[in-house]
Amino acid sequence: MTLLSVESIDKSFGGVAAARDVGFSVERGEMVALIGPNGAGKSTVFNMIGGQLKPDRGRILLDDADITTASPQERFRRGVGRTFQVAQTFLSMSGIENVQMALISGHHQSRRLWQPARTLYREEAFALLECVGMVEAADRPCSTLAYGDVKRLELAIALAGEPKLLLMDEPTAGMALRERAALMDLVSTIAQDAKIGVLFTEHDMDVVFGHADRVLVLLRGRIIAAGSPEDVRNDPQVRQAYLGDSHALTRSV
Amino acid sequence: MAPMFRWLSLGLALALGVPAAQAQQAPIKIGEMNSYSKWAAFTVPYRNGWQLALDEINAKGGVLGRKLEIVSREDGATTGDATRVAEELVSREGVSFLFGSFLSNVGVAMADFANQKKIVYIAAEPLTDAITMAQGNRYTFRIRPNNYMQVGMLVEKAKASGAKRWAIVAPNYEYGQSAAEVFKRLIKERVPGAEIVAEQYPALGKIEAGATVSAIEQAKPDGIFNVLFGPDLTQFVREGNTRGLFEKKTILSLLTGEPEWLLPLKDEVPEGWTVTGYPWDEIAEPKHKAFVAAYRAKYNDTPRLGSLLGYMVVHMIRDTIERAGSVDTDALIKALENAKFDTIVGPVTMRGIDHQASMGAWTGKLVLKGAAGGMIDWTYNDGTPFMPSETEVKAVRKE
Amino acid sequence: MTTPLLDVAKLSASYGRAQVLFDLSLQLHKGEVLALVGRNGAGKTTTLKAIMGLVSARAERLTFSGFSLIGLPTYRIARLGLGYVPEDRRIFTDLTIEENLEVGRRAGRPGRSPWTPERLFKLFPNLAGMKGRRGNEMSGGEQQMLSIARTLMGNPDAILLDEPSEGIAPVIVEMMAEAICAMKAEGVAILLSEQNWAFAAGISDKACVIERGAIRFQGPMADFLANHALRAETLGV
Amino acid sequence: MDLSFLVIQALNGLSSASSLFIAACGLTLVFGVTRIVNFAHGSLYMIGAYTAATLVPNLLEWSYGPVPFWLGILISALIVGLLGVVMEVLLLRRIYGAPELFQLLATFGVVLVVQDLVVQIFGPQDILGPRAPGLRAPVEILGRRFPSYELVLIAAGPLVLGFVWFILKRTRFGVLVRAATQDREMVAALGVNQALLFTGTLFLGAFLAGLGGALQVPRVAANNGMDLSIIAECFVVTVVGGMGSVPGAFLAALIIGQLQAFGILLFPKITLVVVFLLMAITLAIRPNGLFGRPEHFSGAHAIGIASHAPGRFNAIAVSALLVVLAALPLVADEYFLKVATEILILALFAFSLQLLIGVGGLVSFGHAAFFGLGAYGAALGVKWLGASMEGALPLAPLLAALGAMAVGALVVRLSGIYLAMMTLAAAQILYAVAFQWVEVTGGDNGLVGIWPSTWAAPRSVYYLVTLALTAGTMLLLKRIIDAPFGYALRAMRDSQARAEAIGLEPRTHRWLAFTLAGAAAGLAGGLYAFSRGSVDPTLLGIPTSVDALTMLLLGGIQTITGPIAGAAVLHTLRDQIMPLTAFWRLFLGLSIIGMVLIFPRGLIGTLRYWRQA
Repeated sequence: MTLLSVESIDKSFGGVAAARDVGFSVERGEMVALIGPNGAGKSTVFNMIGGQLKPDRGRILLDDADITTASPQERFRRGVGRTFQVAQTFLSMSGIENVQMALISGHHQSRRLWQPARTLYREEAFALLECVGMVEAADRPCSTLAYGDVKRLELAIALAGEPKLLLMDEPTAGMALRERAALMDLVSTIAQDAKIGVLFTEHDMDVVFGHADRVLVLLRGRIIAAGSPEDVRNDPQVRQAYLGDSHALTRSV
Repeated sequence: MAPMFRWLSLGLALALGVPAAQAQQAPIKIGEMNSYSKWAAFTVPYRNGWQLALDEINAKGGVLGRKLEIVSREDGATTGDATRVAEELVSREGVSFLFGSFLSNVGVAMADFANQKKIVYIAAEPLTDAITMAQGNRYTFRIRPNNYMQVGMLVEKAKASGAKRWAIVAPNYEYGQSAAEVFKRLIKERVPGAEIVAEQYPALGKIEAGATVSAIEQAKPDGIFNVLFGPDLTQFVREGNTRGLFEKKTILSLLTGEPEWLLPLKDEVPEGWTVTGYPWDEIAEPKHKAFVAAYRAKYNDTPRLGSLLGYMVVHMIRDTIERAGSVDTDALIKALENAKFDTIVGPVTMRGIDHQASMGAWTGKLVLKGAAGGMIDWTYNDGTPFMPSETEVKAVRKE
Repeated sequence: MTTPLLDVAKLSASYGRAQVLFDLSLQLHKGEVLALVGRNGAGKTTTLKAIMGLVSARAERLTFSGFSLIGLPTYRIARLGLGYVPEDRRIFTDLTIEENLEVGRRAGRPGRSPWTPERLFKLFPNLAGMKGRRGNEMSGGEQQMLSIARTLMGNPDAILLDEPSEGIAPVIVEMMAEAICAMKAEGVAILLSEQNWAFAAGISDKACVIERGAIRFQGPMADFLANHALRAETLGV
Repeated sequence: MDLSFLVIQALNGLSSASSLFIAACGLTLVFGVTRIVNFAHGSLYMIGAYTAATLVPNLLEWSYGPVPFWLGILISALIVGLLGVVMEVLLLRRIYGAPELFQLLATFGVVLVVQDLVVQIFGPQDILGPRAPGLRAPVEILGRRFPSYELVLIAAGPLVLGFVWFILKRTRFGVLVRAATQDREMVAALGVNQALLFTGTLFLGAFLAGLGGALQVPRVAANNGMDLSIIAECFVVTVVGGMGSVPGAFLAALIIGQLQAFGILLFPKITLVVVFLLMAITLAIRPNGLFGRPEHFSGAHAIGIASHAPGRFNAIAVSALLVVLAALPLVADEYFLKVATEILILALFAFSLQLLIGVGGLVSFGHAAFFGLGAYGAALGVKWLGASMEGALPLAPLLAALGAMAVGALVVRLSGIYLAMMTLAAAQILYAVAFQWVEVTGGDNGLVGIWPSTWAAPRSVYYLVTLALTAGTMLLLKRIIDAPFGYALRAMRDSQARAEAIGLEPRTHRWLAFTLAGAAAGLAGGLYAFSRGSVDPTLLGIPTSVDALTMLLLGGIQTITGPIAGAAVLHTLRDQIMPLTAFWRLFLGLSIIGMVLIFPRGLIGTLRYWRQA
């Protein structure tokens, strides 16, 4: 059974088509990269899958269940986790409280009025932090964490909902080279172990070609190429529209 | 923190000239409170009035051989602040009784406070009928003729005018609404065939004067009963004059003849309106003339109605204490109920059944005198015949 | 050695109680491109902001064209001829491209041909076709170009350029490299903070390696390129 | 109803609309650029009217004619513009970095100061200004007389709109102002002196306020109630139009003008409430006003309550404080206890607002609604159900909670300043109901005789009852803040996107937060009613909401104990200053301004900051 299946979705804003007849699928344990120039519609497609936008046409299926019009909350309950381009965490809480909050919500406990929150699901949260290598930051205020750590914390938060599908919008944006590789390695391992399908957008071609099982190239709202990293890298249309000719500039010194 | 602020504010108060306690033997302390900050145009002349009376009385040796001392406070113009300040006057300053207030709702709350604390309260300025009617109680007394009495006096004038189609314009709050209600009731009772053809209730201080004037004009009334005052009235008068609303109509207007309201109108005073008011410059009684002279000498200003009330209240208080022989609450009440006072406007009786004084009001027509308005053809109407009937009082007072 | 255009000595800065920069020193000379490289969180952006007066900082010496920048408000620093292009571009999205350029307009030094919208549209041809468009209708790459163009409108002697290649398509990155070379040819000095190591190496004269808020190396780019051990240790490349 | 009447009434509406727009457009302009909700805008308007009413007659005495008249109007507006500059340089400039709410509080301090200063400078009596020379006579329109000055006003609105549009769109200043609206720091980095820009904007905003006031002089007597009566309507205009949108403000003013002109024909008492009904309906349909865009209270999340390690001494300190407070009747006199009772009540009132603002990031300008509903709940219980205090007091939180559920349902889909304004509208509508439903609520005289049962009547007993109920409720609220529910509120405040992505439902949580905060505020209101024996509509009014906000901000919104300290300080101040001097508003205003400048994080927040630094 296909994990995520996007069936020819369209979206336009005031007459301008941001996504046209976009269709693809993501399998369990698979890492799929969605790339394309700025303004190609990556965020639009991403937000339609995340539930922040509703497609004008087409369907989105998760495990064969139609989630086209489901709210972000409903998607979360069905197993969609996500990270944001600019990491979104709860700055007024400590690292572990961020994860606890996600666990509290996942267990439908967020309306409890008496039990102190800091005592709930602390062990589970700790285990998740351990998984992303953030144990030492557990009790530090989130606002004092380095950006790379915030990104990893965000991953832990997303994993707290035990997602089947993980959406990552530019997961390595703003991170240093070595951190990028480490984070994506971590994501790969988790995806493999937990059979989570990962869909991510990325501008760093090293990350894309180094970690994606499959690559989708979006241009002006349409998918112009899809396939293995190698195929996509050599696709002349992609080279012309996105990668550029002197590709040497991108980091292969 | 508190001592510092107390010190600071005390220092300021002294610097600003709040009357300091005179060093003398055990004066009789009376608590007084009013909205001196927010309603300064009305309350400051009133304070001048009572201060003048106080000085006169103390110059003559006070009462019962003791000086009178008035402990005056700002009441913040809200009921919450007023009752708290009252509590401070009673429990910390140890005043024997209270008088003051300007706003009707503060007056009503103070009346209730007096009832709860079993301490005499004399409302000087508030007009609402409630203070002596529905919310009246054993401890509360009022000097000024209330809404019902003043509207009654104007309705007498309406009778004479022959106008039948009446429009009402009143500010949308208790004073305006109740004046309008009383007018509606009395005009139908006392003028056969009278009808109300239009009613406008602009929010207090926010009149849409043009729209209001047009709306009244559209109803083609031959008489208008006005309860507007202050900035609303100015705006209404200007729009009405420009648009010719008042031409060939009988206009009755509550309070407009009082100097407080007349002075700001300057030369735009709507001539010919029939009003209740206070023609202070034309009253010939020697005692009143003496009051005006003393007031002008002391403050270099002309008296307002508030000045007269403040002056009268303190003199009546003096008489009351003298008759009671003490400041014991029960004795004071006994000395006030059905007591006759000889005042500068003539004899006034404090009716026992509702604690409303029979002080009257002047009615007359507005006229322009030089650069300001005044009253002509005025008469002083004693309040007695206009007071609510005893059966009416008994029906609403919960005693 | 000539006096540097921008001279930073022992610059320290902190956010709240967390110190980010520690006695950092660097020099930028007239007409050169200096790459400030280092890992994320090493303090590159903070260095630029501290020079611009956007975060409070202390320094033994912080001069531009001989004027001390310490304690000056940001706008005074900019008026001395120091331009700043922030990492997140910060285009005025409600304003058209022309209006964005207008905000940056400032008379330059006499004797130099000033930047005009026309010249900038030649440098960034993508922008030329959409003068009346609002900032919020532009792609990230176009915004990046506009952000640089807007700063050039102030006719600066030097520009602090923060991560110009971040988050934009590889084709646009190539155009950006060309534009930077063109600016350099005009005599504008550039302090470039960059993660994209290859991009930085390709266009910079000098490198300045920053690590945990302190300068680890400053010297010609060629020296740094040759020093494999240092590169591997500080950048992992 | 004939045509000529409809035309005249429409013209009446247009002239009010023009006046309202000129008064309000400076407010929306200043908000657009500086993000400051300038409460003192109405004060500037009032100063404009007073200045013109005093200045113009002098000019006319010197030479009677239209030129001196209009010159006088212009000079008055310029003077007010300069006052705006003074306000910017001396006060606002120092607090641009402070949270938005502090700026609001500071401008409220200015309102208080101006109220007293105006009386001192211009005297307490209303000042009737002159009519415009050459425009005294009416013109005849369809057989009806219409004041010619009103026609001038009708034209003035579009003129001002065009003038502002020109400045914003066609001048460099305008481009810079619009850029600064979006990103002040970036504008500075491009070499623009943003301080000067803001000063210029404040000048323009104040100038327009002053112009609005001065233009009213031929219609209205300058009076000291003008500030508050115009500011509420200005808020409505800017919110309905969309904050920061000048054309939006124009359209909103047009709608309001016509609504009032024709509304009074059908509902003569409608003016009290019509503008707030319009605002509520507009925001229900368009959450960002007619032409507004989503408003981000930038950085608002950063200033709320954050996690702290549980202190070891907190429990001991709280117990010790409670013991001290409980022992107070042994040493304090009646009056002291009355003040202490009120402080406890106000502390609970402010604390309940903390749940919304400090925890949930939901800035409510209408918290008085729930305090007042509570007070009325208790009072109506006593008056109409004949209940004793024991029976009536539970009705206070109950009625308030019901009201909060209704209000909450309306506001949870809004955010930022619009949410604040919707709560304000709700409170004003309730105020109007309490004001006008005389048969039930007693109108503006209110209801009296709401005294405690005999056993609780002694001040000391009532004080202890209040202490038990307020302290208990505050501890309960503290518990809720630390519970998953409080954390969820904070999560949604910190990052709505993240909160939704982990399955939290902001609307239901916020709705519940409103209900809880409303119930707590209602209990405070009920206790207050019994403490002073009466209720009246002012309990639901804007000043009461501002009080709660002031106490909260003075104490500090980052801290749990802030609102309690704020209530104690503010109420003590008022209690100490007010009875002694007619200048209490001046001193209170200066105190508030001083505290905002000295303690930009609130009293407790600043103390904590100093301790940590």
